[in-house]
Amino acid sequence: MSELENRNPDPLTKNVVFLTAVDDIINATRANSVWPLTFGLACCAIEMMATGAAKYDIDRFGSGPFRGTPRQSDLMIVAGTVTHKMAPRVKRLYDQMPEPKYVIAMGGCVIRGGPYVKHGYHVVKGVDLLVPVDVYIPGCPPRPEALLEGLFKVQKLMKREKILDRTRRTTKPEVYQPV
Amino acid sequence: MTEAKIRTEEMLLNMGPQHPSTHGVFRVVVRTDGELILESESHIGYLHRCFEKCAEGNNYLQVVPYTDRMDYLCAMMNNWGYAVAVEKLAGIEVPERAEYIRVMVAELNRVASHLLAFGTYGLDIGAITPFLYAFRDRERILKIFEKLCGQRLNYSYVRVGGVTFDMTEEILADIEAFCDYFDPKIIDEYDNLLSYNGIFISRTANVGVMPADLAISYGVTGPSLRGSGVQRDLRRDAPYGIYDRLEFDVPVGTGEMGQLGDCWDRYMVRMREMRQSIRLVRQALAGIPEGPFCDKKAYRAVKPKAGETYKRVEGARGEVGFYIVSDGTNIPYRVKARAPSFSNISILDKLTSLSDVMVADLVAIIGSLDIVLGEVDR
Amino acid sequence: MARLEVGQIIAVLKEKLPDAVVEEVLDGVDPFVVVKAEAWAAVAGLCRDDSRLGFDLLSCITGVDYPEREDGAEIEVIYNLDSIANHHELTVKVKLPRDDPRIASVEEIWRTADWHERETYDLLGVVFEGHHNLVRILCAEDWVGHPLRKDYEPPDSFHGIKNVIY
Amino acid sequence: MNLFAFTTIFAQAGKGLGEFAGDYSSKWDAGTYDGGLVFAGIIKWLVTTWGVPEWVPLSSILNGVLEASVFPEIGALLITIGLVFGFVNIFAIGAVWSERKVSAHMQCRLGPMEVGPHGILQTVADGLKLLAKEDIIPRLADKPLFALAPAIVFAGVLMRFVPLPFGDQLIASDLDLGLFFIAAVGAVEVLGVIMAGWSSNNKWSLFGTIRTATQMVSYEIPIGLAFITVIICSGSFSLMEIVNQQGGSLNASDGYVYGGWIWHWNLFRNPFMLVLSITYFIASLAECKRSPFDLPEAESELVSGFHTEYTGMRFALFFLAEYAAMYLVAAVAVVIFLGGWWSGIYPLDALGLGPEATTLAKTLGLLIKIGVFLSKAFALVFVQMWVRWTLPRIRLDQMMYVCWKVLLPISLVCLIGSCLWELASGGASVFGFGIVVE
Repeated sequence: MSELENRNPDPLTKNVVFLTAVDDIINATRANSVWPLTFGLACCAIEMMATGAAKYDIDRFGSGPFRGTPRQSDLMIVAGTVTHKMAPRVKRLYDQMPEPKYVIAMGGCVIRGGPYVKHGYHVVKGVDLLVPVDVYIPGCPPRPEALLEGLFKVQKLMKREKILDRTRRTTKPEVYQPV
Repeated sequence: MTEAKIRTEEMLLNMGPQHPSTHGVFRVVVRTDGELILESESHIGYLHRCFEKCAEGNNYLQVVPYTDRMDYLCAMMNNWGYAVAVEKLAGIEVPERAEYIRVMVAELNRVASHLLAFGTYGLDIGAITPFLYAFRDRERILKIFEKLCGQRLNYSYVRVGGVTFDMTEEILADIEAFCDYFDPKIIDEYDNLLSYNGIFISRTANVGVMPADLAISYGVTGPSLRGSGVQRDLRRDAPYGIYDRLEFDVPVGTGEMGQLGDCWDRYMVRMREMRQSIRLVRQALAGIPEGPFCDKKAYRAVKPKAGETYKRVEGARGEVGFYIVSDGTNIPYRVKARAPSFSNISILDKLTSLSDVMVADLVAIIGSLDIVLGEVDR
Repeated sequence: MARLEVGQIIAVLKEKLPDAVVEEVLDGVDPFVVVKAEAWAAVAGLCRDDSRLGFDLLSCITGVDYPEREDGAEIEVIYNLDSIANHHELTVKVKLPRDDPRIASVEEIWRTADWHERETYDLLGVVFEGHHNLVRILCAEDWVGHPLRKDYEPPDSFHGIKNVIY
Repeated sequence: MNLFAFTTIFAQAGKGLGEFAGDYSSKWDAGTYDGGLVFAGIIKWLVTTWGVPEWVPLSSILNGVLEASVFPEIGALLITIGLVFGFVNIFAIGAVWSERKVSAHMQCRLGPMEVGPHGILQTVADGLKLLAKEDIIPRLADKPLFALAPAIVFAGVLMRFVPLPFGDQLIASDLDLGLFFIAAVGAVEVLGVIMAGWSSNNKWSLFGTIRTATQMVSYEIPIGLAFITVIICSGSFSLMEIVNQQGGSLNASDGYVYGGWIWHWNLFRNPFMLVLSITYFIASLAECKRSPFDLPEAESELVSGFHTEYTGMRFALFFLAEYAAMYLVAAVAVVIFLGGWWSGIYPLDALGLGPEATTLAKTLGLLIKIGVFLSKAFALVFVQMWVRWTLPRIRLDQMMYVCWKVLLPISLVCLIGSCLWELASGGASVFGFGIVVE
């Protein structure tokens, strides 16, 4: 028992000590089976494809099954420039994904508009204006290794989570007001 | 129940912008009767990144990276098209060595681009493995490019007045090794894997037949036009660089598996072009001279006189054209890009109305036109 | 049919449509010819159908905004024609008043003009009369303004999404 | 030219991956399956623990064990259901993992490497993750149907395992109408798929559903004709009986079947059977929606087909059902054409048979037969995977063409030909060693 107490010294949450084990198991399975959404927008999508292909093989880490439908995916890799015309679709796809869901912003365009930040009147300056982003991967486009590292960062995030905190992530900014 | 009592309805199906086989953020709204497509309407612009506005805000050398991001699969050709136009405007002479290097990198990039077209076309048709094989070999080309300029996709390597870095002996050896590896062993493997596969032929032959005059009227260029049997290649018809000194064939569609100008023909032109590209690379390798790799003055800054020009080069998808208007400053007054995919994909709505097209055929037709959305929307 | 020089092409144009050609520039970087806006449809038809010209490919349509010309603000629409059969090309310019740029659509002559004209309308606000579906093609449907006009100011936000960051 | 494609891909699967492997040097062979071994282990545990290597049906063994309990029938039933259910799940988990590894090795990749050695627990992780995902039912969906559909699909597949043997005498229930039952219950799965697609209120799902319904209903006909031919030749619907007949002739002196050689299998019974086995295999690919007949869930056309709107565990059930169906059609092919648990090598088959056999020999023989049966079925499953990662997908009209204009006439000819052959030869096989049907 002393060992368990050491793991959870907080007297308020001592009773949920059992849940930490459940958390560990669920987080481990979740982190090792992150199914991304097939959601390529531009140049970065080609590097995303390269990450899934022969040399880099994202399938090694359990993220091989790129799902075509948001309903079955856990991770949205926003790969490529988001434009104002595309913005409502990005948000809708995010809304369609089941919890728990994660977002990787891949590439400069998705982070802050990239090379289009100054003159790109039609480019959304950062996808985090639309959906909450967990991991940002800079680069134009980021190398496949960088995307893999981003995936590891997402896995790390997942492993830190607790079941009881789940509701925290469901908050979404309601930015887009369709006409 | 008599047949008259059965009520049937047409269905409006929205395909894209997020769909596995629209090759990006292309959207087609199709009116279907069951699986049969009655009408389709294409919508583009989901990746409109304001290239032309950005070009008006940067100086001539700074525009080059934006041209990369138009057609990110054959960035070298886009760089080249822009460079050729600016060179003509500013009257810059390109060193001989740079011309040879440009041919090499552009043709290698064409192979890389066609490989991706081959792989994703396999995916569209439902064969997943060719995609992985194509990427295996594409990675080899990207490795060479990475050694050359440090980027895997958006190279900005071909610049106004020449190229950005000189080519070392080591890279030349790498290119030669790749040519030996790739042709003919690997291309034959692809043909075995997909080109002559019975199911593949039955899916693509006689589908999306594009008559030559219609294709020209819609402004279709590149492999898609040659698939309809038109002998048109800017490298031969309006040579730029050193293409007039090199020997190569222009493969055109033959209609050997079905009607002339079907999806299989368009696909096969790309497969045959890869062999020609390797042939061109070998010739350039054999003839590359010593010397400077870029015009000294243009390497630092470019300031053409007032004037305007339109130049085109043969990209992997068709004719990449740049209309550049200069007002005498170091910032272009107007840069208009003629993107091949933009014209190529505009024929889609016509193709779906020409014959009975099913939903699966629509995917095959889009794949055979080989579009890059970055270029369609710019 | 054979390849013609630009001078010969213009001669053919002048022979068939004497009033159409306003100006010809043969000594620039690229030679080009300027035709009257009203005559453009006829010129286009001639360019495609005359067997000596045979311009079967409309390669590009470019719009350029000149708000500060001496003789009034203008928008130039530039057509790059190409003949696959004859291997020659021609640049045709049409100058339009900037406050009301209107020109005949050539989508019936070259089908590719359909999308190119929509793009020019979208980005520069040139109205192509007779186009069957002249709506925005690249920008969002409810976008305001024509971005490639020199005096265009991008919106501060679009549907609540901030557009200016720097 | 298709053949070239198959050989190219197979060669790749066998190739060393040193070039791409990096730290992962893979010595693992692309063709083994561990899902089945677990089941064999359970059987072994049963046999050794209870010490009843009697040559009796599994249900009887369990009945004997449970005789003293209060509700013996229900107990036996539950245990049998549990075993079949467990096998299906473990097979599906193993098969999904194998599929990913097989495909990876065919595609110059490695596949899952991180979860357990060589990623062997990858599917377990996937399954647990799907369990913990949010369960979304679209607002405009038909909720009861939407919720019920995956269960019906899964049940439709699971029910077909009832008359299916896993080895000599290892069968949940040896139904008199076994093959008929398998063919008939297959329709339940179609019902579930239609429910899923219709209730999702999604156009892609609807497309997938219509395709599925057309495909599965059509391809039941060539499958049914293959069944009928086998039934006519064997004179029995029972899968046990069909397999027993492929084990060579009865020993005249003691009335036992001692096993036979490879030509006693139905596959070689007459030339028509050989053709029929191929049509059955093609039709079975369509029946379990595998490539090149994967139109219902054609990813590049229909996003995900009929399960586009399904999330979490409901989606996992569809997935499980698909892999269970893969094993099912393979096992049925083994039963009706490939000699069931008979290895085709007489001495091996005869081990543990006959009245004089020792307990050890009987146990060994039983285990060998289970092994033989499962390896045959797994080999067929491997071929299904191999086909999937080689061939493109065919179109809807071509799919119908293949069924109605190619497979159906061929099957009919084979049915009539087989009947005539049986009449003319008096039940003898092409090699003259057949059994006489009484």
